[in-house]
Amino acid sequence: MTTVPETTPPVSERAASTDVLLDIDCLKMHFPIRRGLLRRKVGEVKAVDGVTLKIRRGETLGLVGESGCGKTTVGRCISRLYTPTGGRICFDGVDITSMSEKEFRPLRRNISVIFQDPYASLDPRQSAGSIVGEPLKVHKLVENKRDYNDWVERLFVKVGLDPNLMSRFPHEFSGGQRQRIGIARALAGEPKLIICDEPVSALDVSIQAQIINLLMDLREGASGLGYIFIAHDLSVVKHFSDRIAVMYLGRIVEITTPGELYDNPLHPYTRALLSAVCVPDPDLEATRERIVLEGEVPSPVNPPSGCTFHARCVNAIPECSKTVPVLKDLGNDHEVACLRVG
Amino acid sequence: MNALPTACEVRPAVELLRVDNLQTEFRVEEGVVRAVNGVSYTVDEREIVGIVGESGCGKSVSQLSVMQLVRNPGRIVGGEVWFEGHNLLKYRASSPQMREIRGAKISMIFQEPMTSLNPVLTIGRQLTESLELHLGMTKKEARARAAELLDSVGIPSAQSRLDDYPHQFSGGMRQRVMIAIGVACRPKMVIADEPTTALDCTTQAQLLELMLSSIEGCQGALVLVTHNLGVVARYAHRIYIMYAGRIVEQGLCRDIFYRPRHPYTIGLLKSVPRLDEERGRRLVPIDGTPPNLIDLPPTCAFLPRCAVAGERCRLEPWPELEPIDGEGHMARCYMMEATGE
Amino acid sequence: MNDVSTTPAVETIAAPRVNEWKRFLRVFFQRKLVIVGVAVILIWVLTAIFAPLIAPYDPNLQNLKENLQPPSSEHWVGTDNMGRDVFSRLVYGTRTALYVGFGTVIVSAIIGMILGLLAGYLGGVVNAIIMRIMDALMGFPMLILALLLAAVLGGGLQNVIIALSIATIPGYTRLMCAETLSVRENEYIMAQRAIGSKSFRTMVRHVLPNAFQPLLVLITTMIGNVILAEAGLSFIGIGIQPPGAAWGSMASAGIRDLGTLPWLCFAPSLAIAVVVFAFNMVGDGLRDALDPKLRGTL
Amino acid sequence: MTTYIIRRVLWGVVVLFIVSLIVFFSLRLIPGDPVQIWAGQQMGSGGSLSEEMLDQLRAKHGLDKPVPIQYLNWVKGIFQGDLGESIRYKDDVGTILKQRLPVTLVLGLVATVLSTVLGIFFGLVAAIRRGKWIDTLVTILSYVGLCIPVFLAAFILMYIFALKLRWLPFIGFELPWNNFGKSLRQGIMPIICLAVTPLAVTARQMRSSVLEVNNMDYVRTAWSKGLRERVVVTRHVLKNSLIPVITLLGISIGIIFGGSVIVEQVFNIPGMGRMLVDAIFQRDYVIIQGGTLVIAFMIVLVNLIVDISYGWFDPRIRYE
Repeated sequence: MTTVPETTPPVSERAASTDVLLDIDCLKMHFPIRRGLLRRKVGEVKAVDGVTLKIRRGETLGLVGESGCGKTTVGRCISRLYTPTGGRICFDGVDITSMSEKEFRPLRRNISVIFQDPYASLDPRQSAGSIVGEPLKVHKLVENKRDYNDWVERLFVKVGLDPNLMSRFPHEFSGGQRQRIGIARALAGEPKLIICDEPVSALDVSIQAQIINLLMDLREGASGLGYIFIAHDLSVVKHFSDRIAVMYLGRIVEITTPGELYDNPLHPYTRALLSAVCVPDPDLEATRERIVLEGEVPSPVNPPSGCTFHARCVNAIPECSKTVPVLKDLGNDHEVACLRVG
Repeated sequence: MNALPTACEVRPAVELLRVDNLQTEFRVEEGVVRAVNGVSYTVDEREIVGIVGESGCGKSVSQLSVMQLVRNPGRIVGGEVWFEGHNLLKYRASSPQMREIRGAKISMIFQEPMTSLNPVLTIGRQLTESLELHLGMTKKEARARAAELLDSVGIPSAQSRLDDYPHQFSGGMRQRVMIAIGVACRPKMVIADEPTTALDCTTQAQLLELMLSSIEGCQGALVLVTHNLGVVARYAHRIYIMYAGRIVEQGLCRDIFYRPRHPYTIGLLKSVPRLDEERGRRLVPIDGTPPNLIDLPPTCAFLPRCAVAGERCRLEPWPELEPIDGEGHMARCYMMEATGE
Repeated sequence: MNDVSTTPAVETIAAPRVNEWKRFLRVFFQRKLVIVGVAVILIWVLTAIFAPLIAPYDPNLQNLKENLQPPSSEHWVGTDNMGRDVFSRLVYGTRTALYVGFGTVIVSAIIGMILGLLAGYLGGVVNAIIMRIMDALMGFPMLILALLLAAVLGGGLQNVIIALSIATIPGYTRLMCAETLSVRENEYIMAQRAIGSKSFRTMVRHVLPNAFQPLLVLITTMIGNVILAEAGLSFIGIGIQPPGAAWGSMASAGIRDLGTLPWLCFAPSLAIAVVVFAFNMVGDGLRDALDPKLRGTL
Repeated sequence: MTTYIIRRVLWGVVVLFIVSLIVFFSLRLIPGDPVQIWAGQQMGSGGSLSEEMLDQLRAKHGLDKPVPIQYLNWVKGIFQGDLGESIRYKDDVGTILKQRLPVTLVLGLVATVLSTVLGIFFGLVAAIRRGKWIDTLVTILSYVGLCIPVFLAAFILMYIFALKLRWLPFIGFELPWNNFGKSLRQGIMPIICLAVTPLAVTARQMRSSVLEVNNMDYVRTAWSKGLRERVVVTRHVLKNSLIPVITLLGISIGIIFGGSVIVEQVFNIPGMGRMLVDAIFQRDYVIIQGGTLVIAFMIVLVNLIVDISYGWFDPRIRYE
């Protein structure tokens, strides 16, 4: 029986350096809405509306929020599956915001993506080995068949899959194993950043832990590997991330460390989100504060003026509907965008 | 903050539903899937019962079997469902007796708010049809009542929204409509099959509270089917844990969470990250994958994934539910001495 | 309970190896009529190949003295108004049907598939142009479009194949376009982009194979439809020109003697019906066996 | 919804425009011009025509002008209700169509209604009684309907009802407003022949569509309310399963028009189908042109109506 470190070492020890890997400044992604006879643009879905973020090398940033808050869109902008309509994304010192697909292609091996649905994200007509090896072929990382096979085999072992299963097809694997294949594919190009878009939410409870542990092991094994962990499940994000950014309607409302977030949530939305998560502990549940938000998330087509949360906020003052709050650094690695705080 | 009964509160029990040795199977190409394999449980009046398990463990099928709504190729092949002195399985699925119970005495709220409402009928029509059927209301009365119901589940300008179609509602709003339909005839019992799984965190919280207060309002019992341990910890009085078509552990809420005895229950509790714990605890996953339910061996279905399995587990068939300490606390395991730390 | 290693345990347990081919065959042959269909198609193809060995007479040999004979041991289905042996003509008719059926489907399926793939994957203007032209072609009933084209091109085997090909392209294009659009929605296509795979590679290696199966089903049933349409053209007299043996024209030639010598009409018509039936059966069997909805269910 | 309808109508116009291009220009691909062909036919029958007369004829029909101008003139004529003049019959195509079209339309319309209504009914019954004898029967009959050539159906009917039993007249068709009884007796066989295939197609689609809808979550919701089967089927299943079936209407019309070519030939009915075939044999371009355009117009029109009627069936489109 091997001894296991009870807790993951903090970022500073794990990361190769603490310099900034990804620098996002005021990122905007507005999708046009076309209607009418001539499909004229009648409005915009402001999926991401001014997100500013920095991710250090080797750091894991959790991006949490409810559906439609823009967290997936942020991920897709970073991996340039979408071309942002505003702002700037710098990856490793290079501005990638408006690179053409051709220019960006060589950089793709540095930023890979793990998708949510382990069923839809693997080509059903490709063998597991060929799915995992695809990036090697695309980026011409290997010279001959043998190197290729060795590399793919190593990847299989790395994610806990038997290399003998390389010739099998996705439908022959269980959900958890499929997600491992997806992870192996994401690792193939030896990326510096992996964007995990809800990597465990489609899996069974008992399988989720396997995948989370695997992702944590990979982070410890490769120095400098960073994650953007997008999820709606706050407990998973809190467990996994070095810092957590809470998103609401296209903007980040609070960004801090997991401990601070739980002990000292400052934004009213973060508080509501925390209270909505149930803890498997009946006695604790009986005493926890339950904040039930009024109404629904407004449409990102016509977001409310000022602070987009003001209409549902118990602390709102008239000022909140006029001024857009910006993220304020309160020290202790804690930033929050609320007029009533700080 | 809330006037709801806290979980685990002790209340006098008047039995409402008793399910005895229920068996449902699906005959498919590859063989027979015993989706529900001898499940027994009870629900008391005004009680909140949680049924917890992973996908494919038979928790939904068992509930559909109670309502006799299992689809082809599924068939209920054995067991009894006692409700108000009648064994419901004696009635044919489409019999008048069964129809009088469905929607009126026992109603069901389904998982998928996006697909559970008929896209070509107005919300009003879908709400009024059970009112007209079970409560004998006229069209006009039913419409007035439907508007009240919509209002009570928190849908603004309810009267005018009666004529809207489901696609004009958001997911959360549709689930509110489903709740309104569920409690329309003031049923004795509501079965909620993963009612909030498809929804967002804060919407989930909104809807669970709403559902509970609505059911409280009509003095009904609730069977809450879910995979989320946190939800049952917050709301359920009693909990049944299901695995591979059987109940593996049952008991009061606190017994399940503080004194779990089945290795599966223990595994589940250890494998989920918790909001209140220190960051970075290494999760202890349950190894392997849930079993394929076709032609299961007679031994314990959890055996291949079990960390404490002993010789007896490999040789003898799946054990019966054994009572343990605590009121009604039972588990289906030979190794309970090992799990009883 | 704490035996957790720092490196993840190698998971050797995979689902039992599913033999796709076996599964396919099992579902495919589930319906007994599919076996009949396959048998009919086999017999039909063999007859076409070995027609000279099977037919007792030259199909075009006229013998006006022995015209309009009832079936006998010499002439199994009798003789027609020119005194030709009907059985031999039926046997040679398999060749016409085979050429037209397969020829048309190969030409139109390939063109339709390429157009559909382009329209679906490239979208925008390309899609609009291609699909509008297809809509226009679909504005004609298949037989009428074939009729129009046959009028332009003239009769004869080759022209019939060209006419029917053009008339049937829109079906393939529409299906392929719809399939491409739905395959494109899958995350694995987005995953290809995320990896850095080029559009063309993604289209050929990932979209096409995944969109191909429904096309295969359509191709099978289309063979039947095309044979029916050719029979219609030949029946009217615009398709295969005499003296070529085509079931459709044989049927129409016998119409004057329907009351007295009904087999002259019924035999070739039934031959068409049986072959078309076989393709419909096989097409349905294929659809069931390839249906992704039925795959991997419990 | 208005935008939706306008867009559909515009697409319909675009499609018709492309149709007219296809019809017009494909016919110009034939070597020789119509006048020459007509002259050739006259020659064959003993007549002789001077080159000047032919030129006069060409000028009269506008064939002396460049092809694109001819097309424009043709289209201009169509908008004025003038489809051109047949060189052969020296008659206005519009006048010929006025005689021929009603015949085909009457037969086709009855066949369409018959096949759609019966197809929906049989498909629904088969699906509700899945696996029972009625389902098997409907399934087998729809296979038969799919694979028999139209002329085989005609032969069978003629052989039994006209030749052996002598219940129905062998050939011909009179319009119902001229002689209803005769029209009815004459119409039975052609209508059945036309309806067989679309009936089979509709029944099959309806069956599979009902089976699919039956598996929808909202049907389970309906059952869970305690509704009786009749209500579940009529209120919750029927309308939803009709959505894919009405799409078939356009296809059914196509099959029926195609079938009419053969049926009119077999039963010697003076309709559009016969007219087209005759025109093709006589290489009468103007008639082929006008006839196919009219048929295409009707199919586009039916598809347009189908598209618009989606709005009634499916509120998701109504509120687009």
